[in-house]
Amino acid sequence: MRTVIFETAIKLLLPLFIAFSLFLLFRGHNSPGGGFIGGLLAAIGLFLRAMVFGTKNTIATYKIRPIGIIAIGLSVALVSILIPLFSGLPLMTGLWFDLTLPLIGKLGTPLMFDIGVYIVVIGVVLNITFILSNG
Amino acid sequence: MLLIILIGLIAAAVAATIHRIDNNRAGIWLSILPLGIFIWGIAHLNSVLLNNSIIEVYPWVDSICLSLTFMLDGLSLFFVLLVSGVGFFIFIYANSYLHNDPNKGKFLTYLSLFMTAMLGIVMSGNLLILFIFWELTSLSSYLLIGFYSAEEESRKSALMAMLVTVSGGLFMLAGIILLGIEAGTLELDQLLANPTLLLNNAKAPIIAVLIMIGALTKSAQFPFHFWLPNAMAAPAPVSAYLHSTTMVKAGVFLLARLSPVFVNVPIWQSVLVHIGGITMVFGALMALMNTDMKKVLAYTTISALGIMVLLLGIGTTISVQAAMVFLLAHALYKGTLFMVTGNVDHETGMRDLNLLSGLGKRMPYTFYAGALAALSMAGVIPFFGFVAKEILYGAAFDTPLVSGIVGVATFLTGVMFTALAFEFGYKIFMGMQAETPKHPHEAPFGMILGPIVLATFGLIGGIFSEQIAQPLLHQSSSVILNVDKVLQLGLWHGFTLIFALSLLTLLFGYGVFKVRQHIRAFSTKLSLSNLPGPEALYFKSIPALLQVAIKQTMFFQSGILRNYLTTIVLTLVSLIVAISIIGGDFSVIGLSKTIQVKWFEVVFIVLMIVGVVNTLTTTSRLTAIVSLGVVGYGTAAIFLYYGGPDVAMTQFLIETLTIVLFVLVLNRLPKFVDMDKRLSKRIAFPSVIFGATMSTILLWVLSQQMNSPLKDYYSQSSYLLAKGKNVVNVILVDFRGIDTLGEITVLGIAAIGIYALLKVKFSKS
Amino acid sequence: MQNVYLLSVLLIPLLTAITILFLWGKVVAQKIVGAISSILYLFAAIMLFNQALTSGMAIENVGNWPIGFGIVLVVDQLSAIFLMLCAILSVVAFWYGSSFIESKASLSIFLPVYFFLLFGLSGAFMAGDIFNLYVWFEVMLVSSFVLFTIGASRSQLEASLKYVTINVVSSALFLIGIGILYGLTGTLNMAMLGKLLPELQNQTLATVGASFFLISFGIKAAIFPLFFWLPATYHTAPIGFTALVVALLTKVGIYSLIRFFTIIYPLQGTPIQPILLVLAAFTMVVGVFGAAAQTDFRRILSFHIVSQIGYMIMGIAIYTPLAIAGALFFVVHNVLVKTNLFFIAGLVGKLFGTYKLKELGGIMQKLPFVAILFAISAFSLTGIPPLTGFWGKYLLAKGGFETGNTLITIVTAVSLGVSLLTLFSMTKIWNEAFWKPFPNICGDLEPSTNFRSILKAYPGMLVSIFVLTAIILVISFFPNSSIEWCMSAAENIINRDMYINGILQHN
Amino acid sequence: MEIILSILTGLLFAAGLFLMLHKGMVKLILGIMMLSYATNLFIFIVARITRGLPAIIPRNQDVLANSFADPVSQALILTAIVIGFGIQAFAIVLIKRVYAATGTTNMDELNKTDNLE
Repeated sequence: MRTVIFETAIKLLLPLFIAFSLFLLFRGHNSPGGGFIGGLLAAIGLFLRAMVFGTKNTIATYKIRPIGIIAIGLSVALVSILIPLFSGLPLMTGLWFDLTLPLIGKLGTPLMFDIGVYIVVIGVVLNITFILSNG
Repeated sequence: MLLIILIGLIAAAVAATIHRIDNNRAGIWLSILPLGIFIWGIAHLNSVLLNNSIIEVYPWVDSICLSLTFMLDGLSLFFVLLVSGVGFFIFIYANSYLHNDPNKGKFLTYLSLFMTAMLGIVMSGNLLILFIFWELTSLSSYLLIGFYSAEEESRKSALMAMLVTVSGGLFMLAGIILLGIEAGTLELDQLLANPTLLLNNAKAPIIAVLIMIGALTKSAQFPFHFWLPNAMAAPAPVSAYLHSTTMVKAGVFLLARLSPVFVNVPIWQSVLVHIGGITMVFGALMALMNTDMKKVLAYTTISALGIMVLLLGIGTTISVQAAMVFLLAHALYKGTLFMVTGNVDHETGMRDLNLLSGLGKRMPYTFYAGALAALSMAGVIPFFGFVAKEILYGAAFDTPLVSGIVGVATFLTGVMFTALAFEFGYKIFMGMQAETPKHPHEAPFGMILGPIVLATFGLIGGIFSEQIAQPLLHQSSSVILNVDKVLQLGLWHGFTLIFALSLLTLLFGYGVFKVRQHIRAFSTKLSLSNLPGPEALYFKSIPALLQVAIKQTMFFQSGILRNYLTTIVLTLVSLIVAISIIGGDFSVIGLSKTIQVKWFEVVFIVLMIVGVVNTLTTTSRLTAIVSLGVVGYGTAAIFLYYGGPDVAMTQFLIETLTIVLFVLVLNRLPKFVDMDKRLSKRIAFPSVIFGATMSTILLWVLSQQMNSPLKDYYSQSSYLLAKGKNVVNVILVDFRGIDTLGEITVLGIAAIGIYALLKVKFSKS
Repeated sequence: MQNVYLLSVLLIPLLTAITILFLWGKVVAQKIVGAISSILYLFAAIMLFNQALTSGMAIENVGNWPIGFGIVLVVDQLSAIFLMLCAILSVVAFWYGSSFIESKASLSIFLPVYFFLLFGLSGAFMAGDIFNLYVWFEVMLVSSFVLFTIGASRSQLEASLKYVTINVVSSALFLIGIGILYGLTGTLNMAMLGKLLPELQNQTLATVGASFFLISFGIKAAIFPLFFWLPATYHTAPIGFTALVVALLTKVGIYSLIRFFTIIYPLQGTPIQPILLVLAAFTMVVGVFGAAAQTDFRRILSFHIVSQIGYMIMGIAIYTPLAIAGALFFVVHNVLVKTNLFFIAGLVGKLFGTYKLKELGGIMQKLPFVAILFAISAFSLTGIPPLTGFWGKYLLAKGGFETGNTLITIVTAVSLGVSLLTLFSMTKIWNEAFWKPFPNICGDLEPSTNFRSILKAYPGMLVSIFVLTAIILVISFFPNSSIEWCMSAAENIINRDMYINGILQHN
Repeated sequence: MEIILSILTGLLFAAGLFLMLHKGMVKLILGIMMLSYATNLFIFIVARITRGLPAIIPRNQDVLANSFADPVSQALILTAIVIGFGIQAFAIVLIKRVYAATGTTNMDELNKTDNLE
């Protein structure tokens, strides 16, 4: 599998995968997409890279530790739902900044939550596929 | 009285420690407890004799209106003195009996626990409290019978006693609960003060029977008697204490206690008279057939308990009084005889009546006690046993019930008792000294103190019955009868018919003693003891029970997943069918706005069906997976087509990922397990039924009206309030975001689980 | 200000689990974090319990949406009792587990998953939304899958595969039930469902929907004839890993049944009521017979769980305040006692290396304190007064007899009879493992241990057994407040309007 | 169309159970997956389907006005799919381990833990 063509292709494709997955993540609030779908795509991209370069290499290159990624994702999601408590509002109340960024859209705690989902999904899928393909 | 119980429990708790500190005298230290209680009882004698019952109430479980009530009246005090008085000697006796046993501490713990529980029973002022102590006596009896736990016989007997008494206890509990519901109270003083509470109550007979079963099992009445002879596996002090003088009398106590409540329930009397009568005769006969001293005593105890039950059942003034008098007499001589037997067993290593003889010289004090007790048992003037027999005969021949039969039966029982008394008081001590496994010596002081005192008391109590025994026994029988009728005890009532009968009893008794070997031989020939009885039933029913249990478990717990899943599905389907039939409302409002079918949809669905069928029938694993993929993608397409792009995308991606996973795992697995045509046929049935049910329910629900307030609210506020236009996504991250938090947690855990399954090398523990 | 204690009970486990994940590989630090947060969790649960008792329901309206459109978390008295129980158990099971498990690899899996499990349990007991309950169920189940497979021995794997499959089916039925209810009423909120479902025109269809929940929760609770997964699974994994699962999994099923069949679909007078009564009787009988047939310490205990579940189901099905209070008290009693028995079994297994009664013996002579601890719990389980089991039995029996209904009376009578068989099988353990002399079958020497050496080797195990025994004894001799709480919770749950209006009129 | 879809759903349920009742472990997993399709379809259909628009508010509007698909059931299904994936993945790995430990993929041979001794 490990041929030059694949390696080059992946090197080019991976950023695209990640970019597209981010795009799906951010637009999810208004159009089909969202953290879960985005996360899956990003993970598939990284998985493809791992198939070509080997999992060990991929882990080393990106300093990925899947369980760590899961923990990070969960904590992002957790923090996002805790934020409103500091304003005396119930858990998970959506709080929004009053500005809209291009491509990303409005910033707010639900978005942050979705980012948490995105990260967890990446972690989970990588964890499973890395372990399985490693034997 | 609460204090007594608490001290008793503390004593039980520290008994082992005392034994560790002073293992030679632990029992003597602990005997202070019953002695103290006895003195306490004597101190209250006067006020109780003046018909003042003492009641103590402590709040306990207010939420179910249960308070810790204690009551001390004539009946209670009689039993308190009995339990503590005999208990005092038992503790001293046990101290010597288990002289070098390392488990003596444990034994004393159990014994203290038992004594406390027994005192609790007799002092309870509330039936539920009584029940609590009641069960505790069963429990401590279990521990005591199984004291020699290394021997299988002990363990078996302990279990038997426990099962019989506890099952009786369960009936009793049901009875008590029903009584509480019907009478509105379980406080004894209220129950006893209103004897008309259960008058004309339709449930009264049921309650009476339930409570009687509890009492009769405890008091080893036929047909529940068989546990008692087996309980003789316990050490001698236990037999002397629990299984003759106190615990087995708890049933008699309860019957006496509740007599005023049930006296108007007709079934009460007739059951007690019949069961008591049968037990009386049967027990005495069985005693005559046996030669193991402990067994013989056990059967005579059963018989004696039968007499008491019978007397309570007759329910006349004199019979109730007789019951109390006989109870005391029996406790005195039977406790002594058990201890005497213990001494003989302890010193000679055997206890067969046929073989033992001539021990009198070697064991003079034991002989003295045994002879005295036997004389009381035989009912010889001027022993207390004689007093008891007089009043017993008086009651038996005075009964209007089944006139004659009761009297004759009682007389016969008296004759057999006398015959056995000769065995215990005369035969084993006189004549040639027999060969025994151990060389007999007199037992140590601790082991002769109790028998001598109790036996002597049987003599003094007879001579001075009017002064010593009469006041308290009078008071206790008055409590039972709820009337104050004079009880007159005494040795001499003139040359009456009863006196003649007493003399005849002695005469016939001696005759039976002389021909006892012939009677035994005759019964062996008839193999009377091998007749099927309740004991055989017990021994048959336990393996039968186990057989049923094993069969049932193998049936339900087959280990085959298929059976489990089929059970689940069939349960569901039959539940639904049953419910639909019971409910009976099959109303259908009609599918509103049905969607017209288009041709390409049909093609599409046919494609999916082909995928399904292919998955089911293919023998190639890869084909199966690909076909399943077709179905999965088809589902995604349906989602997409009917307005669910997010679901469709997710389904699509997940499908792909799952197939990848599958392929990664599959190449390491062997080929498909072969298709089995017969199996397929068998499993087709539940599958089809399941599918059909689900389709029907789906259509049924669709036929109803639905309006979803959620849908409306979300469509209105998704953008305006939650700043998102993709409503599904807004629901996922905002409206119902907690679901999503749970969802990603599940993913995380699954990932850790997979990691654990494949990566972690566990050391074999 | 939001309800701090409610949120703490929900989020402390999640926070702990995440922290432990970050500390991956550093077992000592993980243990310390776990120990501290389990104590905090207990504290929060006690405060929450107190709050629910004194000042009514605690409600957290997650997302601040109008009721019914978001998800509410509700802690009423019923939830509070279960949460409290869960908190007590979580502390002792944590001590026990972290002392029981000696392998570092196992611990590093056990610790995070343990707190994820706790997260799921907390959520399940406070869910006010039927789909949300499903999600918490799944969190709990996946955690239990992992805990059951740690160590990956043959029997564990074998049992887990069946366990997973049956739970997948159960979850599917749960989902379908949710679908049906949503399709009929258009809502998922429990209070709203409780309001709308009895008003539905076609009650038969509502009952059909309810039957899916009966089966799904029934599988979780292990009622007849859906119990088989339990005796097949519980004895396979080392007790240190699965104590919390074993203690609480079936009770979540019971909790859900109570919640569903009071608030959402009131059982009284429906065709499901007699069915449930009959199932309860069968559950008791079949379970106890199963126990009688077994010859393995843990298997006997497992089958007993099934039998005891029958009592709880009976209480629910009788559907009077007293009977439901009895069922609740029975849950409390059973969780404490059964867990303690499993703990003791685990200790015995650890010391003797076997759970087979044939190969055990002489514990009474060798380790009398273990015998005493076992006896207290065992006799409590069989309902010997005045231990906890007796109070539960008494409340249930009284509740049953009070109704005067023939079927209920029969089932109640069966329940009393079953306790005799329970006694029979507990004495089997007692006779074989404790009284009988050590058998010396394979020439094994009897392990030479005493109190001190055990305390040194497994302090956490011993302490947790002692603590549980102490709690059992306290409840046994001072049952008043516990019974009062159960009664109050039962009254509240039967008067469904209190719950429904309390939530619908929140804010 | 609802009728056809309902029958299809029933068929998927039947097929799922049929696969799970088989001996093979792989079939068991396939059955689990089939069962989850069936369940998801069930929820999707039971919430009433429309041949209409997805529940996405058009660019220039603030609310959804026309007939649109029920977003609630979709959100539920999405959650269920993801959870189902987690469990399926675990189950797939589990059969791999079970095979490694027992040497069989025949479910009927896995009855040791239930049997009486």
